[in-house]
Amino acid sequence: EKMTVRDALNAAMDEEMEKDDKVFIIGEEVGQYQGAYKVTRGLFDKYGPKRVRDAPITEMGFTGIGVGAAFAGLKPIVEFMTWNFSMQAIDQIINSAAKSYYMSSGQVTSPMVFRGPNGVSAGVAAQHSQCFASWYGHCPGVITVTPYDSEDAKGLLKASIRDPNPVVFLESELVYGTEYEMSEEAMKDDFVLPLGKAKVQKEGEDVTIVTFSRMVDVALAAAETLKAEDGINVEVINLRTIRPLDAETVIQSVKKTNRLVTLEEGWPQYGVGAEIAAVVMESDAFDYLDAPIERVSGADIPMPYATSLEQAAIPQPHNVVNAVRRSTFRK
Amino acid sequence: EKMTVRDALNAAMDEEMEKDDKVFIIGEEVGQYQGAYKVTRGLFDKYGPKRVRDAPITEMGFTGIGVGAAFAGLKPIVEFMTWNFSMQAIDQIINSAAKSYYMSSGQVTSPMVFRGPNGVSAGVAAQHSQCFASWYGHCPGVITVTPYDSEDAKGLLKASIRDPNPVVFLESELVYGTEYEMSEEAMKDDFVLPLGKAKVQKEGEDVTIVTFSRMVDVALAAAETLKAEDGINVEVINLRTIRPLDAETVIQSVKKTNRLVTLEEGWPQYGVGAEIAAVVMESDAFDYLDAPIERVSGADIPMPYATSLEQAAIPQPHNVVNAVRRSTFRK
Amino acid sequence: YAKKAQKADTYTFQVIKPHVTYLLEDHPPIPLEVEVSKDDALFYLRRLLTMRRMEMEADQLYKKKLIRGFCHLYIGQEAVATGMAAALNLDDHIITAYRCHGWQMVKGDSVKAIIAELMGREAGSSNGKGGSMHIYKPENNFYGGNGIVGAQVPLGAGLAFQAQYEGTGQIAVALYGDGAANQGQIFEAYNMAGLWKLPIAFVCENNHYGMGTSIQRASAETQFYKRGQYIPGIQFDGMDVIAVQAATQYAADYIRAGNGPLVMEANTYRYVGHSMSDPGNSYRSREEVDNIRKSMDCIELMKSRILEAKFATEDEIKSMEKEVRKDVTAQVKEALASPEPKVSEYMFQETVINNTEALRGTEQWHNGWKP
Amino acid sequence: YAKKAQKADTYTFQVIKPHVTYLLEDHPPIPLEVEVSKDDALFYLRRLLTMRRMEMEADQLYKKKLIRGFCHLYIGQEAVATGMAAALNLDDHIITAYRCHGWQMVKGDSVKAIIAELMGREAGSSNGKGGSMHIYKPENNFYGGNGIVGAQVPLGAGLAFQAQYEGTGQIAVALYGDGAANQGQIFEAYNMAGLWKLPIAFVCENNHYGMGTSIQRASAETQFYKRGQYIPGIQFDGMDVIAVQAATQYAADYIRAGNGPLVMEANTYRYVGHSMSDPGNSYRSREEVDNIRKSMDCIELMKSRILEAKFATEDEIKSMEKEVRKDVTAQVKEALASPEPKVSEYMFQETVINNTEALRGTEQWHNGWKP
Ligand SMILES: Cc1ncc(C[n+]2csc(CCOP(=O)(O)OP(=O)(O)O)c2C)c(N)n1
Ligand SMILES: Cc1ncc(C[n+]2csc(CCOP(=O)(O)OP(=O)(O)O)c2C)c(N)n1
Ligand SMILES: [Mg+2]
Ligand SMILES: [Mg+2]
Repeated sequence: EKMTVRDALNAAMDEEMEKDDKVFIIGEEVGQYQGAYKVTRGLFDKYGPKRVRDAPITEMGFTGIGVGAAFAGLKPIVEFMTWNFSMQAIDQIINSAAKSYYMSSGQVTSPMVFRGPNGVSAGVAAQHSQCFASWYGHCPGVITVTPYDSEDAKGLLKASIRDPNPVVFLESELVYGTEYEMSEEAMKDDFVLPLGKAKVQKEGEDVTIVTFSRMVDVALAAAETLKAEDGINVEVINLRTIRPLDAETVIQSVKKTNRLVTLEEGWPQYGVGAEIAAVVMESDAFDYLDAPIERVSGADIPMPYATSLEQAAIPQPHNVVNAVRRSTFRK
Repeated sequence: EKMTVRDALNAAMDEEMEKDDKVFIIGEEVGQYQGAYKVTRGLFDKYGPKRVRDAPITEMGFTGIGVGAAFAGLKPIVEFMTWNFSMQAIDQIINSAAKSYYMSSGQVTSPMVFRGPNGVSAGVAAQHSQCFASWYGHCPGVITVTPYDSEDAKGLLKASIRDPNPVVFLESELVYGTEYEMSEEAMKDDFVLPLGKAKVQKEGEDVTIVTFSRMVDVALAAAETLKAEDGINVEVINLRTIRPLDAETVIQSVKKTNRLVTLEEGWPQYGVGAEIAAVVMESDAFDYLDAPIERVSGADIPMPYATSLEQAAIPQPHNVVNAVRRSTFRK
Repeated sequence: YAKKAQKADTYTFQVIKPHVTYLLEDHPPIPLEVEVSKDDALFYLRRLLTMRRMEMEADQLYKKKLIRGFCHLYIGQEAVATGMAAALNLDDHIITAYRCHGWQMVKGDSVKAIIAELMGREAGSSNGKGGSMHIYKPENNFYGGNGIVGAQVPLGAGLAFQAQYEGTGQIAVALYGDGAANQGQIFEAYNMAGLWKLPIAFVCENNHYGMGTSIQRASAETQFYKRGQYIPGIQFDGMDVIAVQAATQYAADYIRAGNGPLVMEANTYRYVGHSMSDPGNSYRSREEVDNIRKSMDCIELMKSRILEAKFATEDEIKSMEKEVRKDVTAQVKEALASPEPKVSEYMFQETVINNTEALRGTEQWHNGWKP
Repeated sequence: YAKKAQKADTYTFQVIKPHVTYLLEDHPPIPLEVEVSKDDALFYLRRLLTMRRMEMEADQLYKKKLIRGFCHLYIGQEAVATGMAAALNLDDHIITAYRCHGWQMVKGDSVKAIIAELMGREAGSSNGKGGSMHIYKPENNFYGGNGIVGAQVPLGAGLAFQAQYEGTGQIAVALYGDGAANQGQIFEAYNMAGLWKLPIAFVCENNHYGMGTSIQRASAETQFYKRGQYIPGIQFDGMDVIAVQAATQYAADYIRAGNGPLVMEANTYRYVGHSMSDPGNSYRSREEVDNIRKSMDCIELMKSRILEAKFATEDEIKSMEKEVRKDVTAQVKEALASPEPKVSEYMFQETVINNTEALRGTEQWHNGWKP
């Protein structure tokens, strides 16, 4: 069966709200308007304004309200219209939600999810295209999740809502409308995926591509080309969770393929690919590497608006193909 | 001659304010109170409230005012009492200051400095100990500077104030009171250091330690032990600037020493050490490496208060010694 | 709408919906009679027509997929930018949010450059790098075009800070929406502006909705001109260029005289959706939109005023409309002729000034540098 | 100070400095006469004495370098926590900033645990992991102890949100300083609390300085009880337990009745520096501090009230003081006996719940894992 990512996210929230009265949604336009990107569609009609709360455009304030409600035992889902706006609220996410459990030595908890579209969208320019994966992944105390397809979206979001920790859940608007296969398992209302475990999205033996979120699509497209044109069999790892990072899966794969390409849509410096490279380099996989790693990432510039520049600033399958070929010395 | 880092920073601001009427300081307690950490001491008395402006405790607001004033041609120095509080203002730093030059295709500029103590202090716990080097270093559009000693403090701050770009200037409170040698050159009022160039703080041939800010002290202490006890001659690189990153200096050094240890006081995941590792691994220095890299960093936890835990959470010289020994196979 | 004829080439118009003030009891009232020259009146109409026409073209270009992403049209609100600009000096600082096309125009940019920017073309105000939300005219002190709700307001206070610091006599105008009006940083800016008597008008363009949320559902206090609390305020009819101009003239004089900040509220309305993807009819009724369009439209009002003052005949107005249409069409055509910015020329430019850094592209460094 | 004697074990005290209200014209006035039982009155005094004594000990321990970093003492302001707690239910939500030791006490924690936390000992309220600014008593709904100025206020609104959501009948109290009162997020919280009628008292502890900055230099409007603008407010004497209790009782009843939020301002003063490193005398005169100490001290006032009501003799008060001192000293001693938290036991605990992740220490993974 096929399902869009949007519907998968919607189903995850619906099922968890059905099951647990303590779960509520707060954010801008999540209710009467049915969500700026319609991810919460129908939930306001079903659960009413008490549980699907339209907030004024005050990110710092409503995020703080979410965290406070979580302190007191509710399980908020705080929607950012996009994660770009979380910069106004990031102090509440990091200083209030992420750190309180540790500072209180386990007494104060924030069982909640912060979610919304992250990173690249189409033609929305620099202030609306930032990827926050490495920022949030840098900070202990929050779990940072990056779903790729509909199964990921549903299984990881349900797991995140049930998780007793604050979870940063970074979606991609560009795949909200994309239909992906859902297993029978995934259609059930008890389907959850484990947080902190990467998925080998495609097995292969020649080179490992480590990526996450929408870039998994790009990796898979590149893999097809490489198979067809070069006979290279790529292994694609979908990280699913940025923190905790499933280094073990990455390392096992690199030991098998001896080559590593990282792929992300965010900025390169101090990005996710850097950590992947470092973790591999520290590990015993170091001795297995037959080529320097290659990082494919968003260009190191604020996102331009014009299509020509935007396309050049976002990793495309051919960039991955080039990187893999370099890594396998075919180019 | 010796000078404390505090006095060096103070002199840098004083000299630049003297020279250029457009330079002013805004922040909490920078004026009448002479600075929470006395870095602006005397400047209020000399330049008055117009140019040394005490702001209410409204980081987002006064940072925005600083950026707006810079748009209009002034050269603000925005002091954060500590960088931890910059989280309330980070949207203004990234979305307003860092991105406007690019979005406007070069029309709107923000010639300004954001500065204050960053990272670890003594016994101030999790909300007051965060290191922001990799967060700011991740973002194009801001230059991110991390001075170590008094010469760095003066030369890099003066360069930052003169620079036409927004500069994030990350100081360390723990060395404000430390006296470091100042060259005759550095005592002059035209002394500036180039942004974007790392400094080989100590030459050596056995292993490269890449670090920045106060951790240079820790690296140098470790180097002494290693020399004395193991005869290992360490090269210490003081990055000085986190973005742009002077990869070339690092790579040259690694090609010479064939071994790399990174050292930072911030969190490890998606940190500065990760980028260093990745950049080396991508470069031709990859073939020169004789051992896996070692990362020494702050522990991956919110900073605890108790001395016992705090000490264990901050890199100490013995951690560096251990890492170097592992890297050189002596342990 | 008009009162009495005077010299052939000026006319004294009457403001229809009186301004409302707050904490201004000790100051003279805002005049309800405004003398306007024929040239000015015709200029206002031409500008309103041009602005609307430009936005209608943008609407069409969006539907043809020549404009992408967000695109926030100013249709319905044109009197605010037109009237305020008429009372401000060209070098006064202005900053607004993403609903900025009209403001860019009153600060001197051409339809061609604005439309080209919306289409991501080289001839655009930002060479296509900023798009609809990020256009600027810094030589006339217009600082955008800002995409983050609320952020432009402290920035505006910073512009005022510069004017005060350098004693230039300029004032600053920071515009924001009714939805933005709840943002905490606006209150931070109010406070510092009040403390330091910054020369700034905080102007809320109250079009009654922030995306799909009505003011009643977003704001515990919907009288936005009072939200400065300790800062005096003025509410005015944002659908009437003459009222806008009068209120702004008063405000500019007040602020320039060193009295400190003002909070202003323009009562206005957007006819179209929030951005192009919003049909704009799920949270308000067709009738509501139609009623306002019919009874309060700024262009119709300005036309009838011009007729009343006998500054022009119906035919002359018609031919002005034709001219405007022709001019806008021509400029759009020129914009369409502009190419997309070349990657080699624009991509890695202007990240920082005097950049010597090798920047990474998606897979390699942009200038061939390799570590 | 007292008015008329009643039953032997209760007495009706008179509030000296009348409460000031804002937008409460339609509500009954706040009583100026407060009947208090002997037990309660003596309990208040004991609490004030204990709080002050504890803070004096902290001061000494800091000077002995047994407490590090920041340490914000509550000396001078004890009546606020004592009086408010007296009028609230133990399960009402409370949250404050870093000046939190007194609040932790009224929420049921011991001097031993608080002092141990300040010293970073295992017996501390947070096992030494939080320190002076991060102490909590969630079983009685006290959520700290927060180090970021202003952040606790939306958090408090979130606590109120939970009470309303689950219909528990609790109210929330969010405390902040006069310096914090300008933070934008407070106005965001006001707005949502007003819109949604959240059961919350926003309480500004106005001690007239935020670090070295007087309220006049930081706030364009220094009447903090009016800063909610559209939210009713109450200003009360924060140096008088009885006044605090009366105002709080009134507020709690008002809020519990479903009227929505209130903004409250406690007029108070800190005798000591902002934190231990601040001598506290560069931005205010010795006389100012001495005058307030002499004429308005909350402990002296409570003592004289107890004498007036004949609830105790001077000797009895003296012996109470001795008892308190002895008790506090004993608890400090116990705290001193507690070890620092062991790295092996505490260091990597409680980063996240059910952590299965291998966390990195400074040079290796904490649990021996190696990739
Ligand atoms: C901080 C932030 N939050 C949310 C958004 C998304 N957003 C863009 S415009 C808008 C509505 C703003 O309404 P209003 O201030 O009334 O201005 P109008 O669009 O009516 O001109 C929202 C929620 C944003 N850009 N920035
Ligand atoms: C966001 C933020 N900015 C600055 C600080 C540093 N700081 C700590 S307390 C304080 C003064 C606060 O004064 P006030 O709110 O009046 O509370 P009081 O200390 O008087 O109780 C400042 C500036 C901080 N902790 N958080
Ligand atoms: Mg609006
Ligand atoms: Mg105070």
